[in-house]
Amino acid sequence: MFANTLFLASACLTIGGAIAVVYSKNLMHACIYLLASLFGVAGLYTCIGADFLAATQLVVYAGGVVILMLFAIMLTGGTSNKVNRFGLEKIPAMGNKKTFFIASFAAVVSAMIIVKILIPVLKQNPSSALSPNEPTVERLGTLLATDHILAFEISSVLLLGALVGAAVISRPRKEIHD
Amino acid sequence: MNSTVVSYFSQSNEFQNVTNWLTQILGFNASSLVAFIIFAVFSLIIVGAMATIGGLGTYAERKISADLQARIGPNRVGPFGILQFLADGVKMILKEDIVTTNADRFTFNLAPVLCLVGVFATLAVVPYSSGFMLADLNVGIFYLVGMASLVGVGVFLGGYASNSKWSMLGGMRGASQIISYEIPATLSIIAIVLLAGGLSMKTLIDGQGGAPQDWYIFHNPFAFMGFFVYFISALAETNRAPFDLPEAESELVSGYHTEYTGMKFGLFALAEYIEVFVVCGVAVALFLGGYKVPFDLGSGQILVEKLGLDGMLAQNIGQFLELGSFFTKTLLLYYVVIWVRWTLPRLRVDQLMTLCWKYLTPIALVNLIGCAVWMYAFNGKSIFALIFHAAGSAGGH
Amino acid sequence: MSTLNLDVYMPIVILIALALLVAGGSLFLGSLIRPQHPNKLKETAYECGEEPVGSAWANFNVRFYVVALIFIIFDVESALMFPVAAVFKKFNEIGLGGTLLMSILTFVSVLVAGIVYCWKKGDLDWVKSFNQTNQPTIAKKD
Amino acid sequence: MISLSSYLFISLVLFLCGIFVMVARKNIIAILLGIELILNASALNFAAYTKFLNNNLEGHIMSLFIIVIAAAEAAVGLGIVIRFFQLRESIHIDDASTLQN
Repeated sequence: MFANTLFLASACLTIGGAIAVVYSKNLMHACIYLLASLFGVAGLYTCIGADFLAATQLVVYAGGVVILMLFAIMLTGGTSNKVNRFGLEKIPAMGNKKTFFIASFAAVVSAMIIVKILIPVLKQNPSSALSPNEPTVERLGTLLATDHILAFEISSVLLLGALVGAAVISRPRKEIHD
Repeated sequence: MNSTVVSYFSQSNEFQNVTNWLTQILGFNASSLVAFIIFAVFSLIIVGAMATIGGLGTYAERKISADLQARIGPNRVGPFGILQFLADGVKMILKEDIVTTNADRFTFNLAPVLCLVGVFATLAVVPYSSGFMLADLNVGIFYLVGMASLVGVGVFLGGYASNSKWSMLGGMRGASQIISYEIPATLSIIAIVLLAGGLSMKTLIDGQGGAPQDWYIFHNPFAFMGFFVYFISALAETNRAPFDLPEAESELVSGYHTEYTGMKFGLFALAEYIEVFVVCGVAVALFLGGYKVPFDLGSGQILVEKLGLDGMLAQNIGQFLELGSFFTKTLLLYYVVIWVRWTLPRLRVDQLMTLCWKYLTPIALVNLIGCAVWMYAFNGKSIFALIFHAAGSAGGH
Repeated sequence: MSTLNLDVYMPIVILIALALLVAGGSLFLGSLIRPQHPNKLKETAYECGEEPVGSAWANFNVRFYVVALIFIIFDVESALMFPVAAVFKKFNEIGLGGTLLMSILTFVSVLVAGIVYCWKKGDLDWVKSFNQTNQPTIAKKD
Repeated sequence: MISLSSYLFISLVLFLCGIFVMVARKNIIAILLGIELILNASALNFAAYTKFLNNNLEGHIMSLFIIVIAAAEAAVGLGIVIRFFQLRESIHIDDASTLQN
């Protein structure tokens, strides 16, 4: 009963947020809708007992990625429609009819491909034997510390690379070689 | 479903009777419905209590600051001016709601709500007493960190949406300050998670004892430093002085809520004061033994033995005493927060960032490694246990 | 049959709903009784009594982004550290604490290398980017 | 109601929205938003499969690393966007055409 309510609410939030991202003409609003969608995904994770993943979703996305996006939007001139100096004003930044047509075509094609792939999976109709609540944190920690220790360590190298690379790229420079 | 308020009530016979009765009437298993009702009632109680605490926080702030500056402070409304917060609330509701012409209306209205949602959602995992906890999640403290980061988004959006220079500067500063200080706070929390071996609030508190030498703050020198790192970061995360740069009135007018009037401003203020309570509560739960007292109150055994009370009644009284213990510790920290605000001058923005990234974060990392090494080297014993052990063996020798 | 019990998450949903209710309710209540006399001057942004010039949505300094960048890396790091930290005690009790300690040390030291790099390059200095000569130490003069 | 097919449907919708945003928008940050949606869809799929097909937590590990990689990708991607904006004063994707021809 409550599980279904939670699932429905999260699903509506997720799908509604995603569709709002598609239809929003304002970049800042799109970012807020993305936050709603990510929240919904966190709710969906809780519905299948992946509580640690849900919390990670909250911490990394709601706290991290969305803030980063908002900062980047502010750093690149907010939502003001600046005339860019290469005169490329033929296509507005948030798309026009032509790009939307191409995009819906791409979406339809990929939807067909994915549904084609998914049909055999859905035909099996796997028995959804939901297991009782179990703490996933300890099992995840054990897996990370034993079987997936290499991935755990290498992810730190990945993060180091991302940190150094992005810092080098975006570091403020005195003179801009243009 | 362990150690939440519902499981606490499910020990009593009345709960079973009511559940069975409802099940018979409604024709389906009503335990979920009963749980929902109990949760709803207690959430209402907690939100009411928190709103009162937030309101009294503003009163206490003014009264304590008046004390520290040898003034009288609010003294007109009610005895000692204690109803001042009600007057403030009424005033806020009655104020005109102004949205500036250039503002982004949708975001402008959303920002305070986002702050409030982020703070209210954290209230679910704050451990008030051993039986009186709304949700004992397996990921409790991690969930709290995630939800609290919504406040940063709210602050940023509030600053952005106003489309005023002061707001924008305050919002940018506020967001970057909140996210920066989240790092030392989270690292200090990880150090305690290492010691306790679990993420749920129940585990974190059960690892500690009632007496001060069993608290995690005195577990080892690193945890002792970790407490101060956490506390300073928490001050900065809640935009409290000396870290109240986002709303520094002498340079930024009022920061990210310059353009907010009336109740929307009130929602920001309410969220801020409740968040101070939440971070103080987390500090108490992680470092200062939570609701625990040196003897076991939660089960009420000691009351049964000493006073000859009935079992369930003794347990209830024990729970309330634990609640009192938690609130006493938390409100003491709350007092320290206000005290700090009126004692220390405000930092400059570069000092703020230097303090976070060059002092607190390295110290927090050292604490984390130090706690891990301590756990490994001394097999999880606290420093007092080691001293007592050494003293005991020396005496026995 | 044991099913997934999601009742633990009830209070969170209730509290979020309550937050929305408190916000919406107080704003709605206020809208019934509060005055509503908008005028053009009242609805301009506050700029110390001057006419507001331009929009506030201008470009900000990039150092805000660098701070957010370091933050997100450490945020992700903490997200990975939490489960490992949670099992450290258990591993220590069965005698595997040393190996786990080594892996935690490796993980953290790689990230420490990152923050040391940013420190050396001056990304952590707030003032440096516009005042290259006057290296700010934490204001001893003041 | 909580079944594998409903989860697959939700993640399909997320994925399609992501594809749509990626193709339709000409703003680089909006394209990054679309990429976040796509990564979320895949992470959700992994978690759903691990719940309904086999109950070991390998899928959760995959989802966790997808989230990690998404964060790193957003950091580097937005860094590039900001640098590009400093050079070109534009975040229009068609301006990033130096390597064409």
